[in-house]
Amino acid sequence: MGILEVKGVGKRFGGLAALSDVTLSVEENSVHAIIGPNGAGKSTLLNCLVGKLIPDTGSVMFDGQSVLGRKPHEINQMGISRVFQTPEIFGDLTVLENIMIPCFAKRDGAFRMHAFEQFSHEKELIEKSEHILEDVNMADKKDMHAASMSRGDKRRLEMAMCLVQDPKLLLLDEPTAGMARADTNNTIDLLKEINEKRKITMAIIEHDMHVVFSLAQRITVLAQGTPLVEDTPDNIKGNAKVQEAYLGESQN
Amino acid sequence: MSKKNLTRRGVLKTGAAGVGAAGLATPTLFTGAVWADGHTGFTNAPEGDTVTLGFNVPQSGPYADEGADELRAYELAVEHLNGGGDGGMIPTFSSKTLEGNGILGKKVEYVTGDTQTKSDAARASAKSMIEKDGAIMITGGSSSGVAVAVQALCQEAGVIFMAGLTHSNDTTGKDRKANGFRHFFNSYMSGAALAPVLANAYGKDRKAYHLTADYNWGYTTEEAVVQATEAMGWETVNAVKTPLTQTDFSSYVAPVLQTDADILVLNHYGGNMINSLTSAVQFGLRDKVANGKNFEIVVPLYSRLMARGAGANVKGIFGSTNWHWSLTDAGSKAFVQSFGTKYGFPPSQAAHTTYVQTLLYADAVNRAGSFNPCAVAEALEDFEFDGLGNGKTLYRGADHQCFKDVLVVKGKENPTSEFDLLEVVEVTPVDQVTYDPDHPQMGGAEATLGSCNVGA
Amino acid sequence: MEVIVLQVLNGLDKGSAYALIALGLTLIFGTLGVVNFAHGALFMIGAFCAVTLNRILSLSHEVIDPDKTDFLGNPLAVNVPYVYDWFGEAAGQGIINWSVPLALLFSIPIMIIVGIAMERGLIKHFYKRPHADQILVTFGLAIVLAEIIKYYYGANPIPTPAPPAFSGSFDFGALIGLENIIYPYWRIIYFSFAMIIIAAVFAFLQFTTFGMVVRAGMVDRETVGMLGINIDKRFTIMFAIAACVAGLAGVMYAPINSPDYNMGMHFLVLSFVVVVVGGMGSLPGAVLAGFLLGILESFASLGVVIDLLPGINQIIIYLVAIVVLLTRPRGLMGRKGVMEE
Amino acid sequence: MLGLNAKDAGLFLLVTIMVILAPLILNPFPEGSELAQFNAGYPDLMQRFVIFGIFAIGFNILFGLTGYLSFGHAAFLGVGSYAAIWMMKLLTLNVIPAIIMAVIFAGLFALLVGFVSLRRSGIYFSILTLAFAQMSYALAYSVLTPLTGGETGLQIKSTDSPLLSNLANGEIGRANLFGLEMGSSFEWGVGNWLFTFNAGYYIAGIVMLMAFYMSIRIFRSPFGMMLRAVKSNQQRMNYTGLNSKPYTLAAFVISGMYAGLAGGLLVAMDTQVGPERMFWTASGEVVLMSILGGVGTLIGPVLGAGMIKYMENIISKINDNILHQWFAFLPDGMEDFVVFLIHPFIGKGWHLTLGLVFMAVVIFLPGGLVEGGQRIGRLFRRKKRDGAVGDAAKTPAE
Repeated sequence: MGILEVKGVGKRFGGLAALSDVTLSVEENSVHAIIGPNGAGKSTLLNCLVGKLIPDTGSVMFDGQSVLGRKPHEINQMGISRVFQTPEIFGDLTVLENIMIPCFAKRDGAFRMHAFEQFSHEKELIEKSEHILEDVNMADKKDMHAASMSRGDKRRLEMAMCLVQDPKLLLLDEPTAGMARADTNNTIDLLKEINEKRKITMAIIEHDMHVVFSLAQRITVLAQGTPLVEDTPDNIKGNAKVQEAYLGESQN
Repeated sequence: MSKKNLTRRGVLKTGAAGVGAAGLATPTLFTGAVWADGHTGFTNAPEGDTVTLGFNVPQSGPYADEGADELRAYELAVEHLNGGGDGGMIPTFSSKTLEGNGILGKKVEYVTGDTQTKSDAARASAKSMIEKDGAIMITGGSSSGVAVAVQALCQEAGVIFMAGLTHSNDTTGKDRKANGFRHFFNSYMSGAALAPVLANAYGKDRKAYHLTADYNWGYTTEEAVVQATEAMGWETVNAVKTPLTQTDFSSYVAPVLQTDADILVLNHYGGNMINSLTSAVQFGLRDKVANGKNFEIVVPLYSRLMARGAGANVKGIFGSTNWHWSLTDAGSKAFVQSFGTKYGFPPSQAAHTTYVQTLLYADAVNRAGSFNPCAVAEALEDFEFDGLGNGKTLYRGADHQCFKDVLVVKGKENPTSEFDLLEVVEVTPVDQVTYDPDHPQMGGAEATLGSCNVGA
Repeated sequence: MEVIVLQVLNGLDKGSAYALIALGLTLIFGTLGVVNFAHGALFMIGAFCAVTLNRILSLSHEVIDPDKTDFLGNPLAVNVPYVYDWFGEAAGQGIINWSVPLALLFSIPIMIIVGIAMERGLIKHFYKRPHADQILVTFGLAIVLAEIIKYYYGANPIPTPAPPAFSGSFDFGALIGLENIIYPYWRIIYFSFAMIIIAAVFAFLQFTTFGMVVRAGMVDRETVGMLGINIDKRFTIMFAIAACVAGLAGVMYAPINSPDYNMGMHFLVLSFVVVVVGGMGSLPGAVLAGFLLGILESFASLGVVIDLLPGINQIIIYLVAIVVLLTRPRGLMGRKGVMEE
Repeated sequence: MLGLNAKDAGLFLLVTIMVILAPLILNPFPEGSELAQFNAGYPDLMQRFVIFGIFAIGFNILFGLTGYLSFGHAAFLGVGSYAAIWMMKLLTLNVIPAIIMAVIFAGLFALLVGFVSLRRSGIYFSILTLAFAQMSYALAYSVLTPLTGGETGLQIKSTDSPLLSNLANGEIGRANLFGLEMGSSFEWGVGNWLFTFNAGYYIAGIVMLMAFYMSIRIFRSPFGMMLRAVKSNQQRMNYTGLNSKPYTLAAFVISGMYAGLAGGLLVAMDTQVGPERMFWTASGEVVLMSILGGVGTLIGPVLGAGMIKYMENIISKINDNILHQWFAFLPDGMEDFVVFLIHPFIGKGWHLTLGLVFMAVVIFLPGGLVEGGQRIGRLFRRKKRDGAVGDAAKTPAE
C-alpha cells in the first residue's frame, strides 16, 4: 500500500479524454517519476492530485484519505506540497517572508486571524526558516526582494518553501526544465539528499531522462492519457512499448 | 477682505490686545456655546465695523449655473447694502431701514462656498463659514435636500439661515426650523396656483399621468399637484417614479402613449425636467389626441435657466414660478434694471429670491437693532412687506414661510430673445395659495419650529 | 404588446449609446491594455462638437429693432446670424437646423486630433503602468475635460435639436403591423447609425490587414510586437478610431438629450458596467451587454414593474451586473485572465 | 514601544504630535492676514482630515495589502452613518454607542458584500462592489426614504428624544461624550493668531490614532503578511496550504469597519447623514486619496485624504474678490490679468485644480505623495552627505 494511491482516474475535456483509467501507486520514501511524451496527460494528472482539477472517475487516496473534492489548500494541509514548472513564489515579499508563510500555514492551518501578533516575536519560525535557507544556500539573500532574484534562485526558494513544511509528498513539475547541465546535476543532488535525509516521498514529472534515471526508484510511463507501464528504471530502459511510445511521438 | 476675517475673532483680538504685552491671551473654555462670545451672547457676534455673511451656493454639479446667478445677486445685494450702485430694490422696499450704510452701520462683507448640491458638502462649507470666517448668516442653495441640511446646521450653530431656491414643502413643512426662513414658494403653492388655471385651460374632465423624480421634492410636488388637480375634478391615472440619475426618459414617456391619459405632469426639475420634457415632445405627445382632447404637458416648477436647456419644447407648456423678470411692478423693474446693467442679462428667479432674502435679513437686523438670531427671527416673523417684486408679502411666524402671489407661466410661443422664454399668464392671489401651518402636506400637527437658538 | 415593442425599441435605443461607448472602451482596452476613464469625456466632447458647430453656424451680428424693447427697456438688439446674410433667411435657418448632421463631419477631424493628442501626450506613457495608475490619470483627465467644457459652456444642458425633418415622430407600428406605436424619427436614426458604426468597426477588424493585426494584438500583444510590426503607430490610430466612435456617438446623441458637461461622467460608470458585464476585452460582449442592459432598463421602468418591485428601476443595471458576474465569472463573453489580477 | 519597531514607533509618534498640534500647525497665518484664507485649523475641517484619514487607512488595508480594488467603499461609510444617527435618535446622544453601532453595522454589511463580491477578482470584483454601493445609494435616495430620509437625509430634530438622554421638550439634542459636547472648544489667542482646540476634533483624533496604530500592527503582523501574499501570488498561497478567501474577506470586513468608524464619527461630529455619501464618486474619492498619498504605505492615505479635503474646502472658497485683494499690490492691468489667469482654478474651478493635481501626481510621482517626500528626503540626505564626504568615507556602507 503506497502513500499515494491513484485508481482508475479519468478526466475528459469536452470530447477529449485527457486521462483514462490511470492507476499508480507511490511508495513511501520513494522517488516516483511520471514520464511520457507531450500531451500524455502528465500535467492533468498532477492537477488532479492537488485539487486544481477534479477527475471524472476514479479515486485518489493519500495517506489513507481521499483527496477528491478537496481544495488545493486542504490537500496541502494533508501533506502534499507542489513545486511548479515556472517558480511560483511571492514576488513582492522578501525571501525570508516567502519561507515564513509556509511555516505559518504548517503551524496555524489554513486561516488564522493573527492580526495583532507580531511577526518579530515568532522566533522559532524565523529560526526554522533561516535554517532551511542555509540548507539551500540562500542564507545571505534572506532580505532580498524575491522577484528580483535569478530564476535559479527562485526555484531553490520555491523548493525551500515546500521543504520547510516537511511534506509527506513532494510533487515536482519538471524541476530542471531549462537548466544548464551543471545546475541540473546540482538539483539532482539536492533532491537526492532531500529524499534520503529528510525521508520525503517525491513524485516527479520530468522530460529529462538523465534526471529520471538518476533519481527515480519507480517510473510510470503515460501515453495518451493512460499508463503504459509502471516499473523500475532498469526495466523501463529496455521496454519496447516505451521505446515505441517515444519513437512514435518523434515520428509524428 | 483683509479686514473681514477679523470680525469673528474681534473679541479675541481685543482680548489678545489686552494681554498683548504678556504675549498670551488667557484661554477661556466654552462648553456648549461653541462659538459663543461672552460679551454679546450669540454665535459670531460681529465686532469691529464689519459683518460677514456666508453665501453658500452650488458652484459645481448640475445646478452650478443657478448657483452662479445666485452669487451674482448676492454680490449685487451686498453692493446695494453698502451704498453702492443704484440701490436696486432698496428704494422700492416698503421698510425703510436700509440706508446704504451696511447693516446696523457695519459694512457688509461676505464669503462664498460650494455646496456641490450635496448635503454633506454644503454643511462642510457652511461650517467653515461659521467656524472659520465668522459668518453671522448663511444663505443660498438650489435644492431642498441641501436647504434642509444646512438649515438644521444653522439651527444647531445658532445662526440665521435664509434659504435660497428650495421648493419642497419640507423646508418650511416637516423640517422647519426656528432659525431658518424661506422666501421662495413651495410645492403646495404651485399646485394650488396651477390647478385652477389648468382646469380653466384644459377643462375639468382630464386624466393625468405623473412622472415624478424619486426623491423628497418630487414626492411633495406630486402630492400637491395631485391633490389640487383632483379637487378640480381631474383624475390621476398613474404616477411613476423616475430615478434622479436618469437622463433618457424614453422608457418612461413611451408607455404614457398606451394609457388613456390626456395630461402628462412632469414633477421634475433641472436636468431631469429638460430631458423628460424633450423626450415627451419627441414622442409626439403634444400632437396626440386622447379622449377627444389635445394631449397636454404640465411642468409644475419652471426655472427660466433650465427652460433654456429644453429649447423650443417649452412652448405653450404651463408651470409656475416664484418670480419673473418681465414683471412690471416697481420693485421688479428696479431689480432687473440694476442686475441687467451690471451683468448684461436679466436675473433668474433664483437670483431674485436670494437678493430679496439678503435685503430682508439686513432689514430685520436693522429693525431688531441687533444681530442676535432670536431678535432677527422675531423681527422677521409675521413681517409684512411690499416692493420686492412679489407684491404684498407676509413672512408667516408659524412656519417661517413667505406668503405672496404665485405666478403661473407658460412657455412663450414667439420669444424675442434667449431670455424671453416664459410669459406670465396669471398671478394667483396669495389667498388662494395660503394653507394652515399644520396642513397635512406640511408635516401636520407634529411639525414644529422648535425654539430659536443663539448658539449660547 | 404595443408596450413591449415600445420598450424593446427604447431599450435598443438606450443600448445603442451604451454599446457605442463600451465598444470604444473595449477597443482601447483590448488593443492598448489601457483602462480609459476619460472615454465618457470623449463622448461628451463629441456632443459638444454638435453644440459648437451650431454656435459657429449661428454666429451673429446685432441688428437693432426699434419697435421692440429688451428686458432693460432699451431697443432690442436682435442677433442675425451671418448665414442669413449670405444665404437668405430660409436657407440660412436650414443650414443651422442641420448642424447636428453636419457636426458628424465636423467632429471627425476634431476627435482624431483629440484622440491622437491624448494618446501621444498622455496615454502612451501609461502602457506599462499599473491599471490603478491608468484609471487615476484618465479620471483626472476626465475631470479636467469636463471642467474646461463647463468653463466655456456653463453647467446647464444646451438644447441641440435635430433637423426639423427628423425631430418629429411617426407611426412605427404601421411598419410592423401593430397599432399606435409612435416613435421619434431621430431615435430610429440613432439606432440605425449605431448599427452602422458597430458593423463598420467589426468589418474593419475582420477584413483589413490592419484589423487583423489589431485582433491578433488583442489576443497576444507580445507576439504581435515580436513580429516587428510597428505597434506604436497602430495604437495611436486605434485610439483615434475609438475616440471617433465615442465622438460620433456623442454628436448623434445631442438631440436626444441636451448635452451638458457632466454627461461623460454619467455614461462612464454605466459603460464600465456594460463592458464588464459583456466581458472585459470582448467586442461582441460589449455590444451584446449594451443592448441587453438597455432593454432590461426599459422594462424595469414600466409602471407595473415598479409597482411590483418598488425601486427596481433605480437598481436594475447593477442588479443585472451582479447576477451576470456571479453566474458567469468573466461576464457574458470574457476571456480568462483579463483584468483578473 | 507599543510593540512597534523603532521606525514605526517614530512614525506613530510623529503622527501623534501632528494630530495634537494640528490646530497650531494648520493655522500658520495670523487672523486677518491675506493668507488667512489658507488656514485650515478650524474644527470642521480638522475633523474631516482625521475622519477621512481613518476611511483611507481602512481602505488601504484592503487595497494596499491585498490589491483588491473596491469601488464601493463609500457604502460602508454611509451604512455606518445611518446606524450612528439612528442610535442617537433612539437611544442616546452619547457618541460611543453610536460609533460602536456604526462599526458593527458597517462590518455586517461588509461581510455580506464581501462574501458575494470576493467570489470574483480583478475588475470583476471592483464592478461588483460598485454595483452594491450604487444600489445602496439609489435605494437610500428613493425607496428607503422612511429609513434614510431620502434626499434630505437624517438630522436630529427637536422631536427626537433618545431613551437615555433627558432632553427638555423641544430641545434639539447634541452629540456628546459623557456630557462633553463635540462642539465644545477652547480658544487661544496669541498676538494676531487664534487657535481653536475643539473637543470633537480631539476625540476624532484619538480614534484616528488608535485606528492608525491598529493599521501599523496589522501591516506588521503575520496576518498583514498573508494579505500581501494574497496580492503577490494567490495560487502559491493556496498550494501552500492557506485559504486566501477568509484572509481577503477578513481584510474586506476590517476595512469596511474602518469605513463604518469613519461614518459614525462623521455623524458624531456633525449630526446628519445624506445619501450622496454613498455615491460612486465618494467611493472613487477614497481610491484617489490612497493613490494620491501612496498605496500600501502607512501614512500615504492619511496625506492623500488631507490633501483632497483641503482642496475641497479651501480652494473652493477662494473667489475673485479675494484674489483681487491678494494682488492689489500689482498695477491695475497686471492685477486683472493675474486674477484672470488664476480665476479658472479657484472657487467653482476647484474641480479643475483637483483633476490637474491627480494627473500631475500620477505622472510625476507614481508612488504618491509619500514617494515625493522620500525623494525630497533623499535629495536632502545626498546634499548632507556631499557636504560630509570625510565622515562618509570612514563609515562603511550599510
